[in-house]
Amino acid sequence: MENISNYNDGQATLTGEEYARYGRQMIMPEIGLPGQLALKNSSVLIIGVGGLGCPAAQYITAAGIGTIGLLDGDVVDKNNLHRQVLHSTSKEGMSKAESAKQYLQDLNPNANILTYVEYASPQNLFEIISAYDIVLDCTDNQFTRYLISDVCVWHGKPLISASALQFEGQLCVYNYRNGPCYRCMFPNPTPVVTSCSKSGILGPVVGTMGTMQALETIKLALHMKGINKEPFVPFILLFHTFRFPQWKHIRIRSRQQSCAACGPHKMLTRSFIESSPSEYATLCDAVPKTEKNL
Amino acid sequence: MENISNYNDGQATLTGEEYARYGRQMIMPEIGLPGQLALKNSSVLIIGVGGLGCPAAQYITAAGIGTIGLLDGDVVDKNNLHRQVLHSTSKEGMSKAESAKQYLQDLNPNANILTYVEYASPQNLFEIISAYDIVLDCTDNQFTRYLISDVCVWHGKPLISASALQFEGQLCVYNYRNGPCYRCMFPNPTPVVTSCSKSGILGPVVGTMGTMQALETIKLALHMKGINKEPFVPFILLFHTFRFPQWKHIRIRSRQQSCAACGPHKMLTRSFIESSPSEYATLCDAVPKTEKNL
Amino acid sequence: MVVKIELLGGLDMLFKKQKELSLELAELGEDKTLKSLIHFMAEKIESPTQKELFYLDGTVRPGIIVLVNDQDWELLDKEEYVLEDKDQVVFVSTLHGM
Amino acid sequence: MVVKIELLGGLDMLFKKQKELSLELAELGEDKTLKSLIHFMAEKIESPTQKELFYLDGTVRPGIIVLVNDQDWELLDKEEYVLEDKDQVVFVSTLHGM
Ligand SMILES: [Zn+2]
Ligand SMILES: [Zn+2]
Repeated sequence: MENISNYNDGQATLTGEEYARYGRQMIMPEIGLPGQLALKNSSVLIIGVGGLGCPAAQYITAAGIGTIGLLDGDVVDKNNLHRQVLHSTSKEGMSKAESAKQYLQDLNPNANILTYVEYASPQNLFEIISAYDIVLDCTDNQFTRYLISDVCVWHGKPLISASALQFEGQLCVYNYRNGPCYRCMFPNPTPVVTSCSKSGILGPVVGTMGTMQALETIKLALHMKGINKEPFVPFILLFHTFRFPQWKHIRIRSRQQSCAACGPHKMLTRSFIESSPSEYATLCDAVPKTEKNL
Repeated sequence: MENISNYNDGQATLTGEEYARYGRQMIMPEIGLPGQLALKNSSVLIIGVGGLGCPAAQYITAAGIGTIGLLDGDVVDKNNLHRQVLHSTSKEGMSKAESAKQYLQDLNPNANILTYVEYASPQNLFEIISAYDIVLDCTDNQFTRYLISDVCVWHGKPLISASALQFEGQLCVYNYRNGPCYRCMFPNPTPVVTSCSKSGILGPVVGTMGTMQALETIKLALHMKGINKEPFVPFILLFHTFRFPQWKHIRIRSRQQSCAACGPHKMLTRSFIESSPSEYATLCDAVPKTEKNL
Repeated sequence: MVVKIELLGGLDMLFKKQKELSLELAELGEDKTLKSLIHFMAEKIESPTQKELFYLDGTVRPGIIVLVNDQDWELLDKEEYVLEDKDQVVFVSTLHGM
Repeated sequence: MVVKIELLGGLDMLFKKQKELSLELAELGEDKTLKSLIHFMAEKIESPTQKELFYLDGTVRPGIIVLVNDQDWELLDKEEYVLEDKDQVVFVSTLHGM
């Protein structure tokens, strides 16, 4: 684990190289110089550098987010390259976080990229997340999804979460303003579904969801710094390759009073999560056997 | 220009490496071995390796499309990297088609990748397109959009077209089955719009549209080879970052009897297009000054 | 009086791969609430182990959200919402990934 | 009797950056066709050069498509379609890219 630099302490200018590089997005009045500085002064943690994290990291880095954390304990496997398109065959066996950093640093040398070659756990996540403005859940299992959400609630960090399976995808912004956390939407873990476990995934489906996460990250970074002043309305996006219409954009509930994580009677404290592994796990389904990221 | 190999002449098997690499998509009954072979035996031409062509090429190559053509006369420019995420800072000045091939060949060494370091023109496009099953329009100007559509109509090739500007995107499948061609939708060129010319573009917007082009390419390759037997219904997808709902999925007209390109009285013959540059240009607006791809 | 029902997130697997259903509201009997619809849907699933993947303790199982006319049912009256003609109901299971 | 109008593809620039409008159908007078709506919309644009970017030869200019309730107007009666209460009309200009 590296220490995060103080890169995002509020830089007030861009270099000439940055003006040229980001010119095509700065020209839009919705972004402009204030928007580009907002992006530069934002830090984003991407948890999982697989099918969702690859495109999310590409577009976030390219757009000029100043500091980007990549957390993944897994290694590049060419049998995942049909969807993890930022890695490559020659990097087989390399840490996915390091493989991604190599690629991203050449895509945009201005980005400050930190890697965490480990899996998200109750022991490491509180410290790591504390250093970032926005968190992206690009993982693939229920336990980690609950954990990330609970830690984000504890630190008051917004969470942009996506998931994809077979021909479908979902995207939701959690824990921002009046919006719900993951437990507000799904108070209880899902019983284990055995019927469709070996389900597969199509690359561009998860790619689209990851790219949309990058877009929501940019929108959120602008919103958090007051560049976009529209009220935030909680939503979930649902996608299905073979349905008509392919996309549904749904208004969802706001923060729930009854929520165990973010409600007024919150019971999921940091000390409980960190020091009661088996009790906490029952609130997040079973501990995952292999924490392979999508 | 290279000659296309006879790679896509109907291979009936996959190697062990291919079974492992594509396992996560082949496990889905909608694809399976017949679907994967359909992808392997398909050839796709990507015109423009910019903001749309980069993600489209990534996901098409990763998914196992057998033969991929990359056509672009432009070179890598780091001021475009905020959206052209497959290129990189160290490749400044390299042909975009060659830069992309380098990347894609390491992403999937099984792919047969051909490059055309030139711009699409009435003189070169008939020959190039004739060798491919599916064409992707990833360009950025009206003249080239009409030209690509007209040549696709002449050869009877389906065209997956996307575009993006500022915070918006559009995607349409043209010239497939009963569906319209570009001129059925837009019979006459648009008068030059001067007011909002310096408009800019956000990276993940064009990235999402390009990734969706890859998804439609896979769907179309499966459909053309009879793997997916659902009837094709002509549609256009409209996207806007800041609207609610973000996506509209619209049923559109079928092929138009009145169309100058694909109707029964078609007047846009190959010889006219190839040998009457100024007359043809008036049917496609002005000849673009710089044919820079998005 | 017809309601359109759509199944997302793999829930079609529990209903013989039907992705969309049309339902005459009269089929629900007197009680036209979402609670009644959920019960009606659950009855269509023959296998008890499959049924548990949709229906638990008198409502949808955890992990399923219910949408009516592109709104989360939490913004309406949840189980007590009374269905109207042409309502579109979506049952969607959360995806964790693969 | 209200119609909702949405402007996409940059057309909001011609209407003082309004992205959505609500219109009382009565404002159109006797003629409630799309043709009449297009004329009504064109009258809102003061600058003649701007107007030409929306309105040409009595209808929308080339490059603009008209959608009614998520359908291409070619599937309806185009200009002759008679608007109904709660119709959603979208004017969208084709994007070529940048
Ligand atoms: Zn909560
Ligand atoms: Zn046509």
